[in-house]
Amino acid sequence: MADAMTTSGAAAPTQPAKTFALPGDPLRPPDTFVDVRTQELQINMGPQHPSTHGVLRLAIWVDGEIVTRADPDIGYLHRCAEKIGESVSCIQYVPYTDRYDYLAAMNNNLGYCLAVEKVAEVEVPERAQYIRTIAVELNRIASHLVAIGTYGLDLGAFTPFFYAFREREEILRLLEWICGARLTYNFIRIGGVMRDTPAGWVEDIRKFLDLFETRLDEFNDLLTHNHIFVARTANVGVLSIEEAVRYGLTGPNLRGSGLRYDLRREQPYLLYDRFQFDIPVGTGIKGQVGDCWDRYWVRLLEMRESVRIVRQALDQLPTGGEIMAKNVRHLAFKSKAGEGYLGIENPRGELGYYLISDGGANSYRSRIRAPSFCNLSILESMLPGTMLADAVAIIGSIDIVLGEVDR
Amino acid sequence: MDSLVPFLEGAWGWATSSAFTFSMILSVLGVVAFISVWAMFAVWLERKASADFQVRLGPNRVGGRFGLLQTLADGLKLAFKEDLIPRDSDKFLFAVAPAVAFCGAFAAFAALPFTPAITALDINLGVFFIVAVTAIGVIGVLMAGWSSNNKWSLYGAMREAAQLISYEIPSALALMVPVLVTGSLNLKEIVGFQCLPSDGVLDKEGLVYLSDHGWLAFYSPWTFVAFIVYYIASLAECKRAPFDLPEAESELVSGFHTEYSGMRFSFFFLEEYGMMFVVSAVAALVFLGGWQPLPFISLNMGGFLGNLFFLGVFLAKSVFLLWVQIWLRWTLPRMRVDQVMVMGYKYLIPISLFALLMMAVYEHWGVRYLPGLF
Amino acid sequence: MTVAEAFEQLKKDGQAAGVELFPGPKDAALVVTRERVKAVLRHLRDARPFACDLLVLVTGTHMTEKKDAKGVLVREAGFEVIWHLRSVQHRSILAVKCKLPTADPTVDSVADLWPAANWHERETWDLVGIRFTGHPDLRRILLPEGWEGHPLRKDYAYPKEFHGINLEVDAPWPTP
Amino acid sequence: MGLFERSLPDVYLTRLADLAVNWGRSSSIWPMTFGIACCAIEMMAVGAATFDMDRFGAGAFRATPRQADLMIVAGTVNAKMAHVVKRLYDQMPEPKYVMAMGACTVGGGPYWKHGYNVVKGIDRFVPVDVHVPGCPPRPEAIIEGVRFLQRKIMAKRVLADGAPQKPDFTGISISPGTVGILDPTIKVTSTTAGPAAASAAPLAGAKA
Repeated sequence: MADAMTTSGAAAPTQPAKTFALPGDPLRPPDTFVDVRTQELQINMGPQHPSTHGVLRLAIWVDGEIVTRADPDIGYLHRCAEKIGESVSCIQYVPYTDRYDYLAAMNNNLGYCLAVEKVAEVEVPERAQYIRTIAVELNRIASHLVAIGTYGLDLGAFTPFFYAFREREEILRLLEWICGARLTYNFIRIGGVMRDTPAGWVEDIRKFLDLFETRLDEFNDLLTHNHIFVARTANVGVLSIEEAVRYGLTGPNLRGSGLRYDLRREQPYLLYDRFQFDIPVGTGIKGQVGDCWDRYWVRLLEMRESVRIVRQALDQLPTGGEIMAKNVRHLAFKSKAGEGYLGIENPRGELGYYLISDGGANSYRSRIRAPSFCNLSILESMLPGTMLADAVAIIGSIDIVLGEVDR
Repeated sequence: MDSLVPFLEGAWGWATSSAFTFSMILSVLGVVAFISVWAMFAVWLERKASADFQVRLGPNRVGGRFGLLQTLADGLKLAFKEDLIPRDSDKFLFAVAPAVAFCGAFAAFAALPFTPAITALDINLGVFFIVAVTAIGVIGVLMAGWSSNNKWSLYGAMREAAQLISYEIPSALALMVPVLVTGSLNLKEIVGFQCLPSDGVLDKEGLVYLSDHGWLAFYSPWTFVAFIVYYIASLAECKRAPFDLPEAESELVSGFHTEYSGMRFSFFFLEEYGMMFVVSAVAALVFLGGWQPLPFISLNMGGFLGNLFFLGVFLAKSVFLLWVQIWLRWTLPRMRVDQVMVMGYKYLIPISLFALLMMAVYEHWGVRYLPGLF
Repeated sequence: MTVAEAFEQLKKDGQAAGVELFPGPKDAALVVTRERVKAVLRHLRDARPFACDLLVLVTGTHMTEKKDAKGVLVREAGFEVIWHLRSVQHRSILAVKCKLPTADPTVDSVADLWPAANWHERETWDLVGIRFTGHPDLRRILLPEGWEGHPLRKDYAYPKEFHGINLEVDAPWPTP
Repeated sequence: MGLFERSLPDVYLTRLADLAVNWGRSSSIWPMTFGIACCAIEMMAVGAATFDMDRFGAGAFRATPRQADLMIVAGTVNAKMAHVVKRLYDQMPEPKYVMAMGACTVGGGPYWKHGYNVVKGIDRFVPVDVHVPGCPPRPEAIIEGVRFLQRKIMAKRVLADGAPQKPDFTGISISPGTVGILDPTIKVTSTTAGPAAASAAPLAGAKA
């Protein structure tokens, strides 16, 4: 709502109407003191606003350009995820997980499948695990590319967005090649993956990775070290580790504050314990540790680490072998009773699924721990005191996906 | 216009008053036609250039391979779009604001000399007139932002007002440096100063001669500083990135013209591109030798063909400066409002003041580059 | 630290009153009574051996009564709230569970212990209808104000329309 | 057009004027920057480097509804969002067009049955000009949808009154048979849109 809610919206005056009288005003008694008071303005940002990354609505109270209070209003994309999780069988539910964090659909598939495999006790073949790793890490790169590109857009730099999408299209081509979809893959299935690698796929990934590493430097030239970009992001939205942990932030937002915490390292799932990779953290190169620039920088570095992981996975990919576990079809009818929580490292943080199964085909309760939901909750405490333009920079640096916030 | 009136009087025997009226109408029509064609071209250039920066193709379906008619289609569509005035707006101000905003850019065209012969209005206070009249645009923007009854619009308008007032000072101060050197506020005379022959013979016979002063941008280090300051300040004046805060899309939706649609919106469009031309043209005239193609070598041409050539050179320089504006827009992120103010008040104004002061000192000593060298 | 170790540690700290160990078919958890849950959670956050500083998830579940083929009760009716806590320092995850009666699904809010709980509790109230006492601002978060019912209850009936918007599954196709 | 809208006699001159106006409108469809869900990412992709909707003059995304011509409803609309979408539609000036992008906006998509909160098709509260199915539709599908819309606009009457014209969809369908589903009387003559056919398309379509 660009304008409707602001033009006619309820701008409840938070202070009494201003009184304004000059000392020489003949209409006023001479002892009336001059009382010039400003009034807080309530403005409405979203759900249709270019920089709210979807349909986030923020009610913002501003004093001039300074934000004094912010109240995020979510739910404009609530799609009944958890109810559907109870209403369809777990095999049917996999495509729905694509649509929550649609920028990292592979990761969502993986999180759900791992959780179901944990509850239903399914062993996944090794080759499938490698293919999963490759797909997930490629998807992580694609997701971070969108995050960086749209972050540039938020700050008024249009061109990096197009460069980011150019690289992303290459990744989408690779993922489409293996599963036939550009955005909602439904590729990682319970017990394995949908299909084996097509001929030439592995070689094309290698070619792409070589090209991509050189092109990552373009972002450094265009955005990272740009003076205006640094001025807009460094020392803006500084987040300490304690604050981040208290608000339950995970992923690049937490690592941007300087805490080396990555579930791929803390609680290795898939085969992450077989790969060498670093966990980049914010170090405050341009400003303080934990500012917007650090969060951006962590994402940029993570893409390089993902490239490393994909390379190693491609090297170790066993030739031949099963890609699907035996006997998973029965999950469409009955499962083992039990409950379990499993968290994985999504590009946005800890994506967790908590499933309760009573032995039927549908899970009795399927709860999603959406990283964006938790990350977004910090806005309320971060925005007050910043400027309006900084608010946009902070929202962009938190990198939310509304599909996941609202589910 | 000034050359047209005696021509009509002499050749066709018109009365002075009717000749004056006729030539005035002709000038206005000429400026309107030019500004429309120019805006169409500039928008097309912007779309194609941005596409080029962004590894895209840009418009290539509408009007041939290069999408040349794209802007015409846009204009046609905007003209036939519903004219929407919000219910709660101040209807009179809302309707008038685009015209007022357009006035500033439009009036500035009157004083621009395109070639030695093509000038709508050759006034002695050309520089002063342009600086003064381009500032009118902000009133229109303020009216638009206020009358829309939309908070985003109001924000955009207030930012524009603050920004324009702050950047008017350095841009005017920067223009004072060449005025100090040439001793004239007349744009034609400023260009004439830049192609003044080195041997002092004013009525040249040959086609090519060396000029003494050359383009003012290279006249002295301080004029060069003034040129850079003027160009940066002019970016802010015509709301181009990185100073596009009044319409900052990712912050203020569309800034002051959030509520505007159709034809009224296209007036703001015209104003922006008209302003872009005006500032580029002023920079080209004052600092880059106007219609003279080379810095220190001047051409002595007249007649129809000579004027056509000079017009081409002048437009080419303006288009180049415009292209630089487009280039900057699609490369740089947007600045924050306090950073814009800091840049204006803490850097540009002191620098331009210092340049003016040093230029005065240099002129007093009669040196151009460094004391003792020239 | 596994849940069993945590239970032992709680005993050692003298905080084990009202705490039981739920061995679970898959994930073990500490089951705490409604009265003690906030104190236990506070202890888990503050005590050095636990240091559960990251609240991962608050889950509310509506449980309906279920009997197996022989008529033995396998699931009691009621509500369940599960807190998943991570310790960044110890790299561990703990689950704390609390059972609530159907008639009065109310439990103490932990939004003052972890600000992260604020939105989780609002969501649980919104979708499951569990009331958190002491929450600073307990209102709907995902569904619009004025929505009726809590969708994740097992007896929830899908609405036919909301504020003039038709939400029926089989509505007639609109004709222009 | 207000005053003269579809009120003048249907003669050559008014038809010519209609052609000019329709050409302007169809060649410059400015979409609104308005993404809701997954489809929004594909909508961004269609504006980005590889697909570049700006080629058709439809790439100038406007952030405010006042300056937009086309509302691409890209993503699931739920009960909370429906009022916002309706309001945005009302804020756009005439002539305005709506593209229902993706299965969710066409008919509820995967949330049709258990999505207690999801509106099963935006037809229920705004008029839709083009439905683009897919979950999400590929960028090519969006481009095809825009070109369908262009043809629909070309067939509209602006000044002249008279019976509505039948849109000419020849030559724009990427997949053969797509057109036939909409209108079985139309035969698909060319199934691929080459560059030559595409550049001549807007004017060719007006002859019908």
